[in-house]
Amino acid sequence: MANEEKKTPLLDQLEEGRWPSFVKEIKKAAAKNKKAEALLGQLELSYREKKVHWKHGGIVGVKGYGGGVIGRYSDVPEQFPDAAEFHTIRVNQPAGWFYTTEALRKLCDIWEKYGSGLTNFHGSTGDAILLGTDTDKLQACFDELAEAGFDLGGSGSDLRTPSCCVGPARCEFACFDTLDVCHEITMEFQNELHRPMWPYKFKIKIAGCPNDCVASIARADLSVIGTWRDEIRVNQEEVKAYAEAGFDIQGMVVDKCPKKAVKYNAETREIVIDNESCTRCMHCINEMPRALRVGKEGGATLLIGAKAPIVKSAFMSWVIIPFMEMKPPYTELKDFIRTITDWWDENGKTRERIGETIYRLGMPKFLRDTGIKPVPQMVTAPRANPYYFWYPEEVK
Amino acid sequence: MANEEKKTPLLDQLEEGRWPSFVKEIKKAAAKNKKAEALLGQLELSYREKKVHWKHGGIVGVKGYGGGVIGRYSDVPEQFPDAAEFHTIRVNQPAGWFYTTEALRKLCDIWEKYGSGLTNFHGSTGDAILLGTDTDKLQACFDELAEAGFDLGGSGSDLRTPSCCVGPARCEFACFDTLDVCHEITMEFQNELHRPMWPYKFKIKIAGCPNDCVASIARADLSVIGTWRDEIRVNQEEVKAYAEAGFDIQGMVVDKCPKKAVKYNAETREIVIDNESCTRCMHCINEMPRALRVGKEGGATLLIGAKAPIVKSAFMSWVIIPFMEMKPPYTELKDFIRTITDWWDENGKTRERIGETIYRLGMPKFLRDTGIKPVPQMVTAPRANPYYFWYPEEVK
Amino acid sequence: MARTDFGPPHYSTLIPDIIKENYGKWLYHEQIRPGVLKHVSETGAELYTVRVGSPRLASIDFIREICEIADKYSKGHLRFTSRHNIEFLLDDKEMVEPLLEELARRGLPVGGTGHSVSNIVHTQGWVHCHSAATDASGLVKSLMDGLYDYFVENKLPNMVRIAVACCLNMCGAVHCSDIAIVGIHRKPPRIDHEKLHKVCEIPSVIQSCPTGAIKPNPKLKSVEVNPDKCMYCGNCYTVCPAMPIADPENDGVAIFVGGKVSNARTAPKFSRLAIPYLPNNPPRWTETVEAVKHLLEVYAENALPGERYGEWIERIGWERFFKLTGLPFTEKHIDDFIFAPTTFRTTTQFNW
Amino acid sequence: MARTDFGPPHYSTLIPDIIKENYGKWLYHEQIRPGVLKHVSETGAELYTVRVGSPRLASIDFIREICEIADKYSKGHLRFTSRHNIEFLLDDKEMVEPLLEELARRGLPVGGTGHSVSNIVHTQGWVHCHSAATDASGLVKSLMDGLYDYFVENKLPNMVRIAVACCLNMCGAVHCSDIAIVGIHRKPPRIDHEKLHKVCEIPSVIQSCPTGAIKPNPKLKSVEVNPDKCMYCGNCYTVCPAMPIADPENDGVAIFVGGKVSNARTAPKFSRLAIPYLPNNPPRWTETVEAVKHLLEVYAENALPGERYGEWIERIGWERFFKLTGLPFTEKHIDDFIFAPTTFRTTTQFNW
Repeated sequence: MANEEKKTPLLDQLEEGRWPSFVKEIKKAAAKNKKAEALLGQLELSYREKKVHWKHGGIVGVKGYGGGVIGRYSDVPEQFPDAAEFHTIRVNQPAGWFYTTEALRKLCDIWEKYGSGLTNFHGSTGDAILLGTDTDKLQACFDELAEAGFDLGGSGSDLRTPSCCVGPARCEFACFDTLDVCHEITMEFQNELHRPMWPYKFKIKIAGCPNDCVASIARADLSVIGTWRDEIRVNQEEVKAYAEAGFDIQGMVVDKCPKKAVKYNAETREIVIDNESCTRCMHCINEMPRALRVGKEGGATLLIGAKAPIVKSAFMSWVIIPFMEMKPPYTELKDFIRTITDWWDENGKTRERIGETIYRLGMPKFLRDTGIKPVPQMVTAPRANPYYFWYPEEVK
Repeated sequence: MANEEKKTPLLDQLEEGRWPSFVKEIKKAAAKNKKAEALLGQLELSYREKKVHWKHGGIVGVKGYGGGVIGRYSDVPEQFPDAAEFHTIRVNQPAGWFYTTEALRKLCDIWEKYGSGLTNFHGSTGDAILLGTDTDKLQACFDELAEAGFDLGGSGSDLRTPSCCVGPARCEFACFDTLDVCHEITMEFQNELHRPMWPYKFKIKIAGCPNDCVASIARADLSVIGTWRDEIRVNQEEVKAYAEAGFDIQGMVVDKCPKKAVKYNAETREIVIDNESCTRCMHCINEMPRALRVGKEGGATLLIGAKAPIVKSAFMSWVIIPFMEMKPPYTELKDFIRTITDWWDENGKTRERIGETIYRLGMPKFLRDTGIKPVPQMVTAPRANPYYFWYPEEVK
Repeated sequence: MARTDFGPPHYSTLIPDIIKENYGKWLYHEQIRPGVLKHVSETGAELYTVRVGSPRLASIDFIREICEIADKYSKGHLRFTSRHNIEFLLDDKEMVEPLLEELARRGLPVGGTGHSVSNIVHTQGWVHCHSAATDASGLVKSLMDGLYDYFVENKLPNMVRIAVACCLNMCGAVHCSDIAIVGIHRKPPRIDHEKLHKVCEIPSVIQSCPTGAIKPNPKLKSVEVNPDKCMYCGNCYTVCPAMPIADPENDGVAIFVGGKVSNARTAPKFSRLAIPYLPNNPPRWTETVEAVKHLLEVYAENALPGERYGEWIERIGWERFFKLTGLPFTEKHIDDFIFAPTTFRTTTQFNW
Repeated sequence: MARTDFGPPHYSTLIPDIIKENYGKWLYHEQIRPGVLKHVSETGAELYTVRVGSPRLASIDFIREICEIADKYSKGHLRFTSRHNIEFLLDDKEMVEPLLEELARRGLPVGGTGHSVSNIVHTQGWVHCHSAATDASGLVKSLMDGLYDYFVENKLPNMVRIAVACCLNMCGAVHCSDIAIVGIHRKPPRIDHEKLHKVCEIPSVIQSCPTGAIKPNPKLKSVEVNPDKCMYCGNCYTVCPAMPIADPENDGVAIFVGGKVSNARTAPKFSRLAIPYLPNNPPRWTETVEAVKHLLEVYAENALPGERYGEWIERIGWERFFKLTGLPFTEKHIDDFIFAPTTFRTTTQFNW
């Protein structure tokens, strides 16, 4: 019977194929670890029954923190006692997800000692995820992580672990230092990150340019996206080189510019950009990175309010500050984060994301309360209805 | 004192200027008619006080009808006893607003006898409006109108008087006979037009082509807008004539085609239209009416649900039947009107336009209940949320 | 029993012969000069239309006057347009000039075709409506005096459709006009508690509020209005006369721009808020007339040939529209009603 | 007391020397071959990045294995991408080929750059979540096996970003992906009336419902779900374990298409419903894999070079998308939630 249980005919089929197999990974861990073995068995059960076998998380954690650990319990503990508790530890990743092998091996060693040996590199929010340990091992595990220099990330109704794109570390498009902003914000808001005290979660994602390689506009309550205030830099020699190499500048760049802001002179093989009409969409720069560069006067556009479809349907974040300089120590950004989260904390209902609170109470009220200046960049168009509010001091 | 009251220093200023003056009109009527004179006085009072002086309408009407007359009462009858009652009669206009002078003079003669002598040619919905009479004159006035061949239009929670553009009477763009459809629908639904019995008003507006010269898409619960299923007819000789006359075919037509469906060969001076990509927006036809004509296979797109901003904000009507043939006796259209108004009558709340009822209950339910086939033309994009309904017969 | 349900006169009894003969056979048309159209039929017939601006609020004397003209020049036939213009339909080219001269003599403006400002579609205002926040006829007369040249000439990038609604009920297609002027209130309704329970159904009153600002006041057998939620739409007044909202001190107009109903080139668009408030200033509404003239001038100066008002703004972006017009952008311009999030800018693409 | 609030390691201690030296100085980049990027600095330095697909759910053995590779080829440095790929960062061009050979030997796929399908972003599924309507890891593994060639080659008009969410909570940016696969329920939650009042707050449960389908059942000290209003989102289950919604017979996945997050060229877009339901068919989810392959193939065949999935659909129109893919368009595709009217086609412009 014990033998029977170990058989995983369904999962075994996922060892086949050319893509790296997570089943192989679970099996590698299972060979050395009873929790991983139990996970394998329970997952096979899920595959057989087409049904999840985890229960709601209970509250577990480490001393001094309210977040960072997700409690997870099997709903078939009698069948898989080693998976009865299977908590997740969220480890705050380094900005840009850069690691040395030394740092990674330290994490592995700790996890070998305290957990299932299974991980996610990384979770959706950005943390390194250590999957599967027991309540009584959490504190010791954290203590060793701390010793190795790794702190926990966020969970629950707190600031979720900020994350950022690769930025100036390896990208010529970076309009500011995303890694530094990400690290500095993370350090500044350690209390908010580790101790849930808000209406709901709050995500900050930092992208160096409008290509938004961290998908901040789709999922961050505060999206910080690089942009520039001056002009696209043009290297006409490189434009000529593209033309000589047979690249279709007219077809692939000029005709596709959404604002018709690029002109190409096929005779002189030169490009002229109407920077006043340009909306900095990156298209031409993406197509001709050797010839075109983002402006020198970099900074960020701040957008607010993204969330997944639950409950009122999905929002993308929208412009709230068209341009903010991103210079250390980022005081303006830090103050701004305090302003908006304070407002939300005061006005938000439980389990209401900041975007939903603003929707419920209205952008005009939000702007008035926070003192943020209304500008046309916040909207694609002004309201089409005449339902706006007049304050007592505005009427007789 | 009586002299004092007649003075209209504010309104007098509106006799000046080059545009025809409605104040002159009121004064012309006032010279012969006490009700018009009272109106002039009351309007001057409104101008002085910046305030309206009419009360909510009471229910007044003619025998056998529930609509067609709007009751109107002055809130200052002691000051203007002749305007104490100032009801409006809505006269159903002829399709396309065509008149003979004989017909118009008949209307004038009747109104001289029974009313203030003031009119609107026409009201927003389309009726000829006779402004200002007393309750006790309504029936006699209607009887004479009837004798002269003029029936009343709609008001209240009924079918409002249908109206249409000039159509084939004078427009080469007409894709079907708008006047005939308008007249036939008006005749078919006389009962619904004259006896309010629905949740709220219901407007039908009929336009012969997508230029929509009766603004049906902005305000009709049912918009009937001409379109065609085949190809735009091109007269290449006339294309050449435009070119020779110096018209910028490339700039004004080709470059502005929203679907890039027009190609122009500057050498042969010929136009080629990709009718599969064309969305029949009329732009090229509007620009070059001598060279391009709507297709031969005309009919109408039906759209549903437009309304003004009150209460849930404005809706424009949206596609519900991409194409319907418009051939007498218009049985399909009449049946369709019955189907949708029956559904609305059963499901709508008081003072809820059909578009609002559909919004509240959902297009999927509306389509399912009425048996109208869902097609992608109804939407600009499918839903972005996963909140759709499964019926018991669809699940296990 | 009187005859009922016999419907309007049949159009075929009212159209002129040239239209009867060429019904559905029109080939093309052209504008000969502003206000004069020529339609050519497959049969070779030519129809000349002369379009004339009307005050809409007309005495029977006026109607008889245009009948007189029609008898003289268009064989006793005429029609009205959906924008309340009068059209004389001539089958004889030679009659066009004499007609134009006669119209000029009588002070009737010819225009409203092509790239012009056509007649303003409007509601009843103080002349005949109970819920008006402003007058319509006086405002329109003042506007058309100010825009007269735009009516009789073609000096705009494209046609401009202007509409006036005297309150938020917005009878007519005001909300999809190039320029829409709307009467607005700015303070909550006053409640006549004595009268309310006698003349109004309390549940209907509560349900009439789009923002849920009205709640029952059982003690007074009446209702209360939450001033933090009321947006002054006046819908409650429409269902309940005991909640008057008209207010001479605070009522006025708002101006919306960029809407259209035509499907030509771009899809129909809603008009959007440009100016949240201008005072009611009868009889000439000087501020409103000046504002509309300014809005037209900036458009005329900046739009490309053929661009409708909203198409122009869409191309340049609202941020530049506010810059070019010099109008202040305020929190009131930002939607906070049901569909507000769909107007928020969920992209980094914008102009400085 | 343990040390707290010290934060993550500083990135400067983890980046390789070549990055330290050229931080913020990068001039341009190019793709040498799928999965291999070359970045050139103002200093003339050249950085070679080799991108490798990961199962994301990795054992520590796997992590140690990639550390071994990094020690050998990239001086003990590596990074992960936002789509869970591993990147080896080489300052020596000569090491690229040997690394690629070693990765091939170890069965690790190189790709995910340029006009490819990159790694699939996904959630925890049956491996570690309580509210999953489908598994994520198995679905992703099956998909990536099926789409392998699209990862290692550049044979699409543009990049294609695929995401999997195991329920409607949609952790991750699933709702703005070129292709989004979402686990869905199709029947209302079952209510454990015995347990409910012990483990759940009834007002929170009622408030959790986006469609107002839950009302109190005071008799049972519990709640009722109106099946005509319930859209099976499972939000109530998230706040109340006594309302399980998982259902092996009826759960499955839906496929949404055409979303993106990048601001490049067009604004970010939501993904929109293409296929309302495919059955949960572990371990290989054959129907889902085939459907996604089909969606990719139709796109590859019809889109213009450089067009993202949603840009292609926007150009041709959804009516043609459904024609080209052969997918049925049903009433389920038409929105009936809060912002539904903004998706209705308020124009006569469409294709047959």
